[in-house]
Amino acid sequence: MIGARVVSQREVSPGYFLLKLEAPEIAHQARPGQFVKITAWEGRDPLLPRPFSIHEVKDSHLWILYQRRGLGTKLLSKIHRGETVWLSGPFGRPFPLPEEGSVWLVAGGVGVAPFFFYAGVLRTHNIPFRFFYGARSKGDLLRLKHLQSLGKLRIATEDGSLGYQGFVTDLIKVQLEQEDRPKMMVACGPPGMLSAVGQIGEAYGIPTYLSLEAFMACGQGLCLGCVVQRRRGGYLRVCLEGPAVDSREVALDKLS
Amino acid sequence: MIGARVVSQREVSPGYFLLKLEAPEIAHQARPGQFVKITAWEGRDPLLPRPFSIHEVKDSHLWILYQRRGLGTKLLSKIHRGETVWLSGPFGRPFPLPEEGSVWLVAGGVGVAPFFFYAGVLRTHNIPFRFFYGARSKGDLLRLKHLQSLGKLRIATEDGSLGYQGFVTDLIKVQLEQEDRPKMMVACGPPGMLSAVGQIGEAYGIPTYLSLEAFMACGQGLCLGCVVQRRRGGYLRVCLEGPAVDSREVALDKLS
Amino acid sequence: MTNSVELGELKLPNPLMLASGTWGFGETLPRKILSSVGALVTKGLSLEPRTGNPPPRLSETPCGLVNSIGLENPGFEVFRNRILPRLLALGPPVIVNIFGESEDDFFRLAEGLAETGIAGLEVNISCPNVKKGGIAFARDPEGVFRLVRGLTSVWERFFSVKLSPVGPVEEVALAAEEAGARALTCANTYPAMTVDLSRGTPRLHLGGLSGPAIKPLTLRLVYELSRKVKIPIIASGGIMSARDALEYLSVGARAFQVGTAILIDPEAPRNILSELDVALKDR
Amino acid sequence: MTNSVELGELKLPNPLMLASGTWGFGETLPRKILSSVGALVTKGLSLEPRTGNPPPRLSETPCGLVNSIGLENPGFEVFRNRILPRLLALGPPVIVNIFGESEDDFFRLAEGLAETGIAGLEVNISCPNVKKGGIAFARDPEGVFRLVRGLTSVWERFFSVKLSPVGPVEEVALAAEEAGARALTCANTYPAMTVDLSRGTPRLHLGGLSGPAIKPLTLRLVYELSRKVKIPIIASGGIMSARDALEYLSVGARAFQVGTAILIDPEAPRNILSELDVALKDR
Ligand SMILES: Cc1cc2nc3c(=O)[nH]c(=O)nc-3n(C[C@H](O)[C@H](O)[C@H](O)COP(=O)(O)OP(=O)(O)OC[C@H]3O[C@@H](n4cnc5c(N)ncnc54)[C@H](O)[C@@H]3O)c2cc1C
Ligand SMILES: Cc1cc2nc3c(=O)[nH]c(=O)nc-3n(C[C@H](O)[C@H](O)[C@H](O)COP(=O)(O)OP(=O)(O)OC[C@H]3O[C@@H](n4cnc5c(N)ncnc54)[C@H](O)[C@@H]3O)c2cc1C
Ligand SMILES: Cc1cc2nc3c(=O)[nH]c(=O)nc-3n(C[C@H](O)[C@H](O)[C@H](O)COP(=O)(O)O)c2cc1C
Ligand SMILES: Cc1cc2nc3c(=O)[nH]c(=O)nc-3n(C[C@H](O)[C@H](O)[C@H](O)COP(=O)(O)O)c2cc1C
Ligand code: FES
Ligand code: FES
Repeated sequence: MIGARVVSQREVSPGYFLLKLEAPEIAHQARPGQFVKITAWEGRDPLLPRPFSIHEVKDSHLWILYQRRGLGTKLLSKIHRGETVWLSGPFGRPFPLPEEGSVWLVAGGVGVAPFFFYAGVLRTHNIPFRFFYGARSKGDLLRLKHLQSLGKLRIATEDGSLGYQGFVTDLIKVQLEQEDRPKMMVACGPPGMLSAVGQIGEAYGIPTYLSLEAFMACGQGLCLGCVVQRRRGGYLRVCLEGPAVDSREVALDKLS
Repeated sequence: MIGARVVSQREVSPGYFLLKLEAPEIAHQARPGQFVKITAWEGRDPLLPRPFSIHEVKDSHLWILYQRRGLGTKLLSKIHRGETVWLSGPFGRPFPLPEEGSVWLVAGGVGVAPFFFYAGVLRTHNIPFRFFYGARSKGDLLRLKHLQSLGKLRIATEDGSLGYQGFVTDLIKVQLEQEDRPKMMVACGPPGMLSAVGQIGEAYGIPTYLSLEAFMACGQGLCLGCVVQRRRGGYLRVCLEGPAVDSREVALDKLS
Repeated sequence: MTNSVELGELKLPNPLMLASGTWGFGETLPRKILSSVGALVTKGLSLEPRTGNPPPRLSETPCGLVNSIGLENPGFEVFRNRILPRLLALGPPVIVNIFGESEDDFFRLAEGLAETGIAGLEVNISCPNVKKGGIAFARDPEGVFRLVRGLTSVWERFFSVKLSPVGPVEEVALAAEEAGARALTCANTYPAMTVDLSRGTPRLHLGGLSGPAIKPLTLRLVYELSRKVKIPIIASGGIMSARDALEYLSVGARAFQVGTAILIDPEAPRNILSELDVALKDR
Repeated sequence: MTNSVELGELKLPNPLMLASGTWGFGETLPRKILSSVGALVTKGLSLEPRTGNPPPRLSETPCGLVNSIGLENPGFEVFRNRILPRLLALGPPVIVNIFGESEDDFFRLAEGLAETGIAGLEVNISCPNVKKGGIAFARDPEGVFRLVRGLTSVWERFFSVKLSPVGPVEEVALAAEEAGARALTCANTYPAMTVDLSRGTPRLHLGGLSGPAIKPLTLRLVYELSRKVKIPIIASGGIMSARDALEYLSVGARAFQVGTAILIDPEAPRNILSELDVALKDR
């Protein structure tokens, strides 16, 4: 673990925070899709560092976009600029970069976090991409302005308060019928959404990567604790073989 | 426990902090010599609230003067103004107020904390008092300016950097030979000092109250955990029969 | 209000009890804290007064508290004459936690308490049996059987056997049930120690561990035992919140006790009860 | 440097071992972390590969971690041929943690490992013995005696018996010593559970508790056992800092293992070693 100075932190939407950290070693190594572990408290309760996707990277800084859920994220949200948090990583496999053709990024809720970094790198590599982002309601869409500046964005809200009314997975089904199909999809969001995107990808024969979540201890392949069921039997470690895995690798019905 | 807003906190000497809290209910009830319990962290490590003497009280505010020692006080020292800590109390018996004659207050190190409040109340009651304050070195004397304004003060430092060179207990022995003896002594400081003051009080036939420290859980007589040995056998609870107890009640050689 | 609960013949207004040894005899607690709970389980009572252990009696561990109070208590006479009347006047059923150094001690305590209006007994078997060379009753399932069977002939109403979480727990639980215990309190503190290295020579403190640290252990124990016994289980171990209590209830406990949480904040039982109300309504 | 340590015939450069199951097989750790420690204790090895338990395999408790990995491992063949050579090349003595479902499994593993250059075995007896209807070896002192006695005839060098902290621990420890164990590892995780109430139906997770929460319990166990046995004790339970290690050493442990702390931060063993150096120099 290394100490990382908090450069800034602000609540971007009620209960959602954007944290900027100074961590040159990690920022320089990081690639989109990877994650870090953060400890923002003294004492041993909570015991484990919390895993977060790397939201963005610039020079020696990295950003985390997170939702306050339980004790760990509550404590993290109370950290002030100038204070230090403990950081380790980057961990996990980066998102794939297709050799040719376009990528669709499919985000649900705070699952949008890793895609800002990814979109930037895709752009640098001149890889065309489209962005699909779903949430319950307009107010739950995070950093929307910034997102719109990143590239072509389609929104879905369950209540129809912005964009397509319905699930983001319904939206991509509609789009797949109307547009050039992508060479690859990468999805991040709640388990139900991920398994739906996986099924769609398979139905349309599009290689699809799902960025999974699992309760993690080490985050680096030591404990075998973060497994999900492999389709062909056995387990894969989300922290090491993931977080993004080929949808055909995982037992979609066992995601939770 | 009640939530108390942190009005201010500053490091008065390296490692020593002065904390001002807004806590009307407790402030109005508090009397000198009593203590409060403070929790300044989420999570259950540390598990127990920490006990601190009430340093001063004014209107709906109370002050705590404390030393950073372990995890609990470290966490407390990181609290910012405007944040909330959890408070309960006041607990313990107040320091005695003599019906007639003068009191000597004998403080060692951060044991000076409860005497600011006490001195103020003694003054209000027109009870004459003298203040003896010992520490390792000049730099370890806390809030000296303020203290000097409270009343007659004699300093002892082990290294002679200010006032009498030696222990504060040696200083009071010298003074007892030179001056009108007090009707009562009240001492607060490390166990070694307390037992020495107790012995002096008994040798000179002066009723002496020692403000004891013990590891506490409930702070209010529920667990029987904070006991010290009674001289005539059995135990007394520091939180309930103390913290200040008549030196003749306790087994001075068993203090630690 | 949270539903009332039946533990065999004993009906409690709600499932929350104050655990033995963690609320004194209520002398220093506001009446409102004491009167809203399901039952009051007294500090351990012995026939003769006990002065308890020398200090240190407490130390802290990660999320835990180690205590070695040594079962300090004023003894039966003082308790019955001076303390019990006040406790009974508070309202909630009073359950007296008893312990002894021999079976006979327990029987005599039970006899002495028979006509006092208490709601029941909690029988602490974590204490050493001097007749068995100081081995705790809880290490000896046959001894527990004899003790409990003996008790049933002098005490015909509700009583719970308070298990130690170590030793042959399952055998002891089954023995207690077979011998006639009406309930099991699961469980007492865990043998533990701390070492203070900050002084010249290490200072050892041996005692029993309580608090959040032990919750996953006692939860497992309640879960396992509730599949083995038919009598109700009263859970005790690290309950700090309504959620903790619900976890115990969801794995088979019928009622539960709050201990260490009271030491941290005597309002805890009332807060737990009101959160429990909300949570149970949500279901 | 922190002094070397002798565990019978086994000499270690320092008293810190990496605990079984908490550092994989070192694939994802920097070499410098692995090469400075006193010994490497491998993840539990069985004759046949094991896929382990379905998720969830982890949950968190106050100051603790519950795991139910289910002893996932690649089995003896893969281990000996593909993993062990790399581990042996790292430098520190390699101790292979073995488990089986029958005495015979253990014997065959020991035989298979005899000519491999490992420094010793750690014998995990917390696993179920299928021949005894699935009761853990650690619940059966006579079974442990037979197992250990049998081992001594196929394995003549250093081996430690890794105790379970529950069951008849003292009897098991004495049986292991009498049967010829060279050391005891004290102890494995504690049977525990968590309940997740945030979903519709409560989700139960049963597993073993490790981490700071258990330190006061295992410390007490090491303290008690070190007064009962003559063979060295290797402490394992909640060691996060040099101070924790010193506490164990001060109550009788000869060496110690770091487990959960590695999961939180793989630098932990190196930090502990350097702090230990400072602390031991201060004495
Ligand atoms: C690879 C990965 C990347 C993630 N990226 C982000 C992100 O960019 N933004 C974001 O808001 N969240 C992210 N999460 C989820 C985040 O880790 C959890 O929200 C956080 O750990 C909750 O901690 P807590 O103490 O606040 O809540 P808890 O009270 O501990 O738990 C609340 C919920 O979070 C889950 N959780 C708790 N600890 C972990 C853990 N160690 N690993 C996984 N899940 C856990 C629990 O199962 C529970 O459902 C990511 C998780 C993983 C595995
Ligand atoms: C009645 C009373 C009044 C006090 N007033 C003051 C005060 O005005 N200013 C001040 O600086 N300190 C005061 N103390 C001491 C203060 O409580 C401890 O310094 C504090 O609890 C240390 O907590 P920690 O977590 O920082 O340290 P830890 O790492 O927990 O321990 C450091 C040292 O503090 C002692 N300690 C820890 N917890 C407690 C506890 N619950 N009760 C007693 N001692 C404990 C430990 O034995 C150890 O020696 C008082 C103590 C008591 C009992
Ligand atoms: C300070 C203290 C004193 C205790 N005294 C007794 C006692 O006299 N008799 C008894 O059976 N249990 C006693 N216990 C155990 C508690 O009643 C309870 O079973 C245990 O602490 C676990 O619950 P908790 O984690 O909620 O505290 C005591 C516990 C503490 C912390
Ligand atoms: C994820 C995990 C996996 C473990 N796997 C094994 C194992 O395979 N064999 C074994 O004997 N102990 C195993 N243990 C127990 C540890 O080796 C160690 O004895 C225990 O966790 C207590 O130490 P700690 O609190 O330092 O972790 C495992 C522990 C954890 C947390
Ligand atoms: S979290 Fe430990 S292996 Fe993935
Ligand atoms: S701290 Fe509980 S009785 Fe004094």
